[in-house]
Amino acid sequence: MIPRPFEYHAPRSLPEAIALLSEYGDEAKLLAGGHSLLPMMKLRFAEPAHLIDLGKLSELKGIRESGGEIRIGAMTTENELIWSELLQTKCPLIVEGARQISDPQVRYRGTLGGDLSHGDPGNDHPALMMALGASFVLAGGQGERVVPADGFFLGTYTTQLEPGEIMTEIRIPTPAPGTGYCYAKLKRKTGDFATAAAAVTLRISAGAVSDVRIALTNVAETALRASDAEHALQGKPLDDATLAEAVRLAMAACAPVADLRGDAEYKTAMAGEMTRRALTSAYMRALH
Amino acid sequence: MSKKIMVSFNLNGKETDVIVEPRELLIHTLREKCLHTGPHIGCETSHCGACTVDFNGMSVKSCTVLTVQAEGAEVLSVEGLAQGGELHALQEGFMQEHGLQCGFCTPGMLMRAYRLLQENPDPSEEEIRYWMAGNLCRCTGYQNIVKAVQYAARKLRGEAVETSHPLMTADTH
Amino acid sequence: MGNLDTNLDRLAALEGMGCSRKRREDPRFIQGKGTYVDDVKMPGMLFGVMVRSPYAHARVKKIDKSRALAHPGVHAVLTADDLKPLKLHWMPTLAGDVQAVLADEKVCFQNQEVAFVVADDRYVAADAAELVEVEYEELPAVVDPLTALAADAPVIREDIQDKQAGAHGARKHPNHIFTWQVGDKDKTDRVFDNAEVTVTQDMLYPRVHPCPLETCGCVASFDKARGDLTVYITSQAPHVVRTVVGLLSAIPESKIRIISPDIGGGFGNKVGVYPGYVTSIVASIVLGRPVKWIESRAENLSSTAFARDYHMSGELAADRDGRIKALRVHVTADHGAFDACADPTKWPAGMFHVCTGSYAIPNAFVSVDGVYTNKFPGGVAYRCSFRVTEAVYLIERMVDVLAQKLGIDKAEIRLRNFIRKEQFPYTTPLGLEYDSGDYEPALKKVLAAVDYPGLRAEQAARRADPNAEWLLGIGVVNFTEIVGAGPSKMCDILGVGMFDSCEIRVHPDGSAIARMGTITQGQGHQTTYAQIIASEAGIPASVITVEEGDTSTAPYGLGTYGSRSTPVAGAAIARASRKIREKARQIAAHLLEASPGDVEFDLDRFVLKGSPGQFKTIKEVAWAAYNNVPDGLEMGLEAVDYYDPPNFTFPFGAYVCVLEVNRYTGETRVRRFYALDDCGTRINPMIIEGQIHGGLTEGFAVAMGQELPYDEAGNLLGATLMDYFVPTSVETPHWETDFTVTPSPHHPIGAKGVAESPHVGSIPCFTAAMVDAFAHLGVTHMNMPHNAYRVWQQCRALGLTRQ
Amino acid sequence: MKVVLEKVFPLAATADSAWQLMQDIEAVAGCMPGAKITERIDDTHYKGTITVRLGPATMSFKGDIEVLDLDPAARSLHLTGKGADATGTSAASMDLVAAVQASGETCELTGRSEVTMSGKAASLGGRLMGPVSEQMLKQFVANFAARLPALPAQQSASPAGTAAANSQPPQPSVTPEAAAQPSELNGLALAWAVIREWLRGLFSRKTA
Repeated sequence: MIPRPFEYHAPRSLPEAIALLSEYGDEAKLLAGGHSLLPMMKLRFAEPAHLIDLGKLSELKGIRESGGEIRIGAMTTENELIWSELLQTKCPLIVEGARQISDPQVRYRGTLGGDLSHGDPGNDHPALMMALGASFVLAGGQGERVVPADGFFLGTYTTQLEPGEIMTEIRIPTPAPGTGYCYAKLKRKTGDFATAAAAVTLRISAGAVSDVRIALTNVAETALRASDAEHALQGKPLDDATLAEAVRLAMAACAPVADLRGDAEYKTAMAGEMTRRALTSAYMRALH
Repeated sequence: MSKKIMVSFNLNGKETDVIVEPRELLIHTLREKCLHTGPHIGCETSHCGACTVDFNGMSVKSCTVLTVQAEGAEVLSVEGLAQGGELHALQEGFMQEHGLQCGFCTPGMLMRAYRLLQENPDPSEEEIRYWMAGNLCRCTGYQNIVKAVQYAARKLRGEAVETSHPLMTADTH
Repeated sequence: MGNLDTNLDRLAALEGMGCSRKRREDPRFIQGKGTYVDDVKMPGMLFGVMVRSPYAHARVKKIDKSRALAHPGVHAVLTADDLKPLKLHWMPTLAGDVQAVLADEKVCFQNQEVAFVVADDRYVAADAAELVEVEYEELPAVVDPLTALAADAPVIREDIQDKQAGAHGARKHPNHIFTWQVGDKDKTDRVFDNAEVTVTQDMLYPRVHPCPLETCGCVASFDKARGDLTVYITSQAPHVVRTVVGLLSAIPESKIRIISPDIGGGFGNKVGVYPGYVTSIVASIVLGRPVKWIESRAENLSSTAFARDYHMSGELAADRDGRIKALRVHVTADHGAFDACADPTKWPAGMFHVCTGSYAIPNAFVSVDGVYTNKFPGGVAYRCSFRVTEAVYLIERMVDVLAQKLGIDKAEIRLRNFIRKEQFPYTTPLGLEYDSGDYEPALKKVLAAVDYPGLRAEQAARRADPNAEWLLGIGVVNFTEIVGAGPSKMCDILGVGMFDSCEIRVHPDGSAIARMGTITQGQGHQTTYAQIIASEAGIPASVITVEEGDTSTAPYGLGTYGSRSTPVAGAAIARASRKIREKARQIAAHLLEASPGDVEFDLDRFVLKGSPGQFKTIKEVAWAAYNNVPDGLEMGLEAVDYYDPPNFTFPFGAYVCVLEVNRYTGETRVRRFYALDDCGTRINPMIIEGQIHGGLTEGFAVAMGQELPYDEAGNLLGATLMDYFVPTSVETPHWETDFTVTPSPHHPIGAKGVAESPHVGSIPCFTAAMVDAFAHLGVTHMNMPHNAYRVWQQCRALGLTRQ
Repeated sequence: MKVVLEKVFPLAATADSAWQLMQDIEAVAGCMPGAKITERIDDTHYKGTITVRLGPATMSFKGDIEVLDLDPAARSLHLTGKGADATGTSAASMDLVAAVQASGETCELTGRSEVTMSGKAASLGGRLMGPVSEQMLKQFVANFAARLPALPAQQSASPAGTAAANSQPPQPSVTPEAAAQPSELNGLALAWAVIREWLRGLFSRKTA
């Protein structure tokens, strides 16, 4: 459990970090919270020659609202998300999701940007961000670009991040008042990845579901948008029949990998159960 | 071997300089260079929390922090918990409520609870269980650890507590 | 003799048996000043790491250590070839087998020790371990013990392939270790042939690991000038380690000092002697420098001492009223690649024959077959006495199966079969003599406490509701433990009888030091042992120092496991204290100018009969012991006692678990767990309750999540704390505890031992509650672990999930 | 951890040209995803490596390849590869039987692979061996097909397209050296799956 030797770099500014990243290219890895990369290095599955620590980049921290958008610095930690009054009042889904991530010590270190950039389908923020219609700011040598969460995740550990790019900010359209939300996660114990989880946002207009978004965690190569299920719900009241149909369609989108948490059948079924829970409680929350 | 780096941080109120390889883990620096063996190594994969120390106002698992990341940091370990010969209320609480048995997880538990009580001076049992879930204990079943934290919370809030342990001062053995 | 108040004050001042004395261990631990093995740092100390096999079964064709040796900071790379000249490449196990210290020509389990790299520090050692190049030729692996004895099964242990008999009798196959049988087979078979009712049930007690928070390790230091070997080691039995090291190294035990410092939990994991200890000692002797070895968590979970792995098949014969007439059991025991089971020499399945439980079963027969597989060795008592958890699990499950078949309530059928109070001492058909018990009041107390009838009514209503998402299960268990190994006529380890010891010295000022052959790993011996002495010898616990774990100062003892500290060492302490008291009586009489018969002991003093005002305190007597003793009496005030118990002790308990199970996800929540324990005389209620909380929590972990699954090639899956279930404060239920007191008639203070009962009793109780949730649908048993995935599969098989 | 797979793939080439290529062991070995021949000991024994990179993780196996049988009559090839990773903590082996059968103009390639993993790799990533070896076989065929002189006016029917998401259809080539490049890319694609599982199994922690 001892990492191989490497060179350590602690840039003081974003441009400096980007410069280092382009200088060392393939040989370099970014260090944010470190709770995925360092264990990997300790087991010697990962051996970067250069480690670029983003820990000193205060410009990548903070949560604010401007122009109908909530903007979160990529290096904002899970506990900072949980304790943010802005999020508690205007975007409680993130708080509910972050509270179910890992354990308290890890939440002091783990960052939103790190969770998203890692591209692990077991991570919780990708589905949360899809359900919130978020977009990500990616900065590189050529400047900045903004990409939507939906489509950002290409495969396990692959995202639209280009070599030399750093995720700097997460932008979330402030959910309209009365938006129902829920993150339902099934896990074996504290600190475990989801066996399956579902993130839902929806609104109710004239007794019918509108603006519904459903995203699933850890039941495919990447976090998954259950679009068919969304369409099936759009404009309908959430009765047993529509709920059952939405759950069926969400399950149809799953392609999980078997592991000690369960086989594909179980994980698919659990994705269905979590979707059912998330939709039901999001609906109740939207009603009140 | 990559070149060594000098790292300066404050450990339990004392300015500390160490020279380390970039890959050296904080837990090893604390235990082997600073000779603070209170923080323990239980899993090395950041699951057990026995290596927990207070780091710039956060509870962190020092097996998953590089010493070079501690440059300029304020680090508090269990050795720094008692102040001026006075045990911290948590240390009293763990003794009073039988919150430890083999003692291996205890330093991590204490340091995690220390930060928890800074953030929430009056936690419910449910809150304590939730916010202490990054620390594993194989002996106690946690029930008395919860009581110990509640004891400390009461005492830190200035409420009356029963202290019947005769050895409630630091350094007594 | 004085007024009541002052007597009470004197009693309180003693802090003797029965009071919840606060722990004397705590001050160092809560200040980070404990000393665990990895905290030991010696001048010039080197660090060793193991190179391990990726294969479960393979020939080692070639080991090239040149690149590792060339690495800066590396001092040595040991392989079997280096150990051969010293005859240390194999070592004896506690079970009469041998185990490879470093792989000798072949490896028999994944992560088996192949080479030992010694370097300046753990960083260099880790780098160098990768440079040791080992060439393997893979062999087919045996993972399933039920196929290990097949005619065409690969031979795992070629080193003993041709041995017709092992330490426990004849072997019928190269992968067969022993067959152990207890009871009257013919008589039992006859009862089954003529029984009104019989039930049978197969069950697997999965392979699990004790997983103490501190892994195993040692620091070995050989002083070439003095020829002394000192080893700091994570051991629950330091004296036994000294004897083993003496046997292996040919160094006299007088030159070997084994020190168990503070131990970060043991739970059975730290009873054995592991290759890392041996290689560290050899490296230290060869290099003349201290060598530290500390295993990683993954190494701990994959190479040092598993528990259980019993494939059990039980049968009960009974009448229609549910009165049990006979028990028949067969077990296939998976011992892994080397038989390193921690059991008394004579009993290769430990005390499994306590499997008739709390019930008056007239006939029983047990047969156990031990087999080799390509898995890591062990078979230790994970927070229980040798194989008792398996035995209790079997009988408690079987009684439920019978109850379901006959439609008798699960509490009622137990009441009908209990051994009655007046039947004690009770000799079971398998030859054990239970010392004392009073089962019925215990169970009735628990049933009343949880409103058992009310729970059953709620369950009936829940079962009647087709839309109920959460099923309700109620587990009832009434276990009998067997601890305190043990009478040396029955129990020995490597030929050493399983007695234990105590040595007490009272100093002139009336304070005292006491040393024992046991070693605490969190049980609080420093606190509780002093309480026994206080009550028995009248010396305040506060001035008694308790020391354990250093073989150069402590008297020889067999160590702490199988809840033997209180039943065995505790008795030695009481008896040594009484020896002190009797000598003190003579000195007191001398000081009072009376005959010893005319003074009586009262708490902390000797009083002249009939004249309460005339007395000498123990403190005064202690001083006199060093300057004014009666003629013919030795000076000083010391006593030693080696206690060989006449019998085991048999703690018992009654538990109820109320569990809710989600039919759609397999999630479970423990709504209530009520545990009543009877451990005989209670020395320190606070510590007893703490021990019970811990045992229940470990039982919860085993029942609900712990397993060490293997794939067909012998790869161990999930040996990290990510997958291996150690519950956090969030998952762990809230425990309710209760007690009755039925002292042991043969124990000097009537104490029985407690720490393991809650583990032994709670595991079948969780399974019972889980099965009970599905009992109305015909389910009689579900194998552990009861994790959500497995429970969901049961729900799906029953059509309870959403279709 | 053993996974056995048997599959039949149509090839857009004649049986003879396919068999021609199959007898070029180095070329065939080069078709193994991510594999590369580093040394030729004799006609039937070779040394090779497979290197896998994924995000932060890297793993490199080196080992031996042996041709057990080359049967002109049945147009079939039987080879095995065995290797250990650089740290000695994991090992992998593959047993491959490939045969060509004519079917009209073109031919079919029958592949049977048996993949075994041991050590850390299997303990922590073994559950993915099924999909992985499926990928391996498919990509072996894809690479193989790509090396064949394609029939005019007809695109290869080989399942290259079905290879892992980010893999590029390998370019036809005659020399193993040149072919090593695309085949390694494919190797990355599939080895992904395994390593992903190590990471997931091992590192509970989200947030890099």
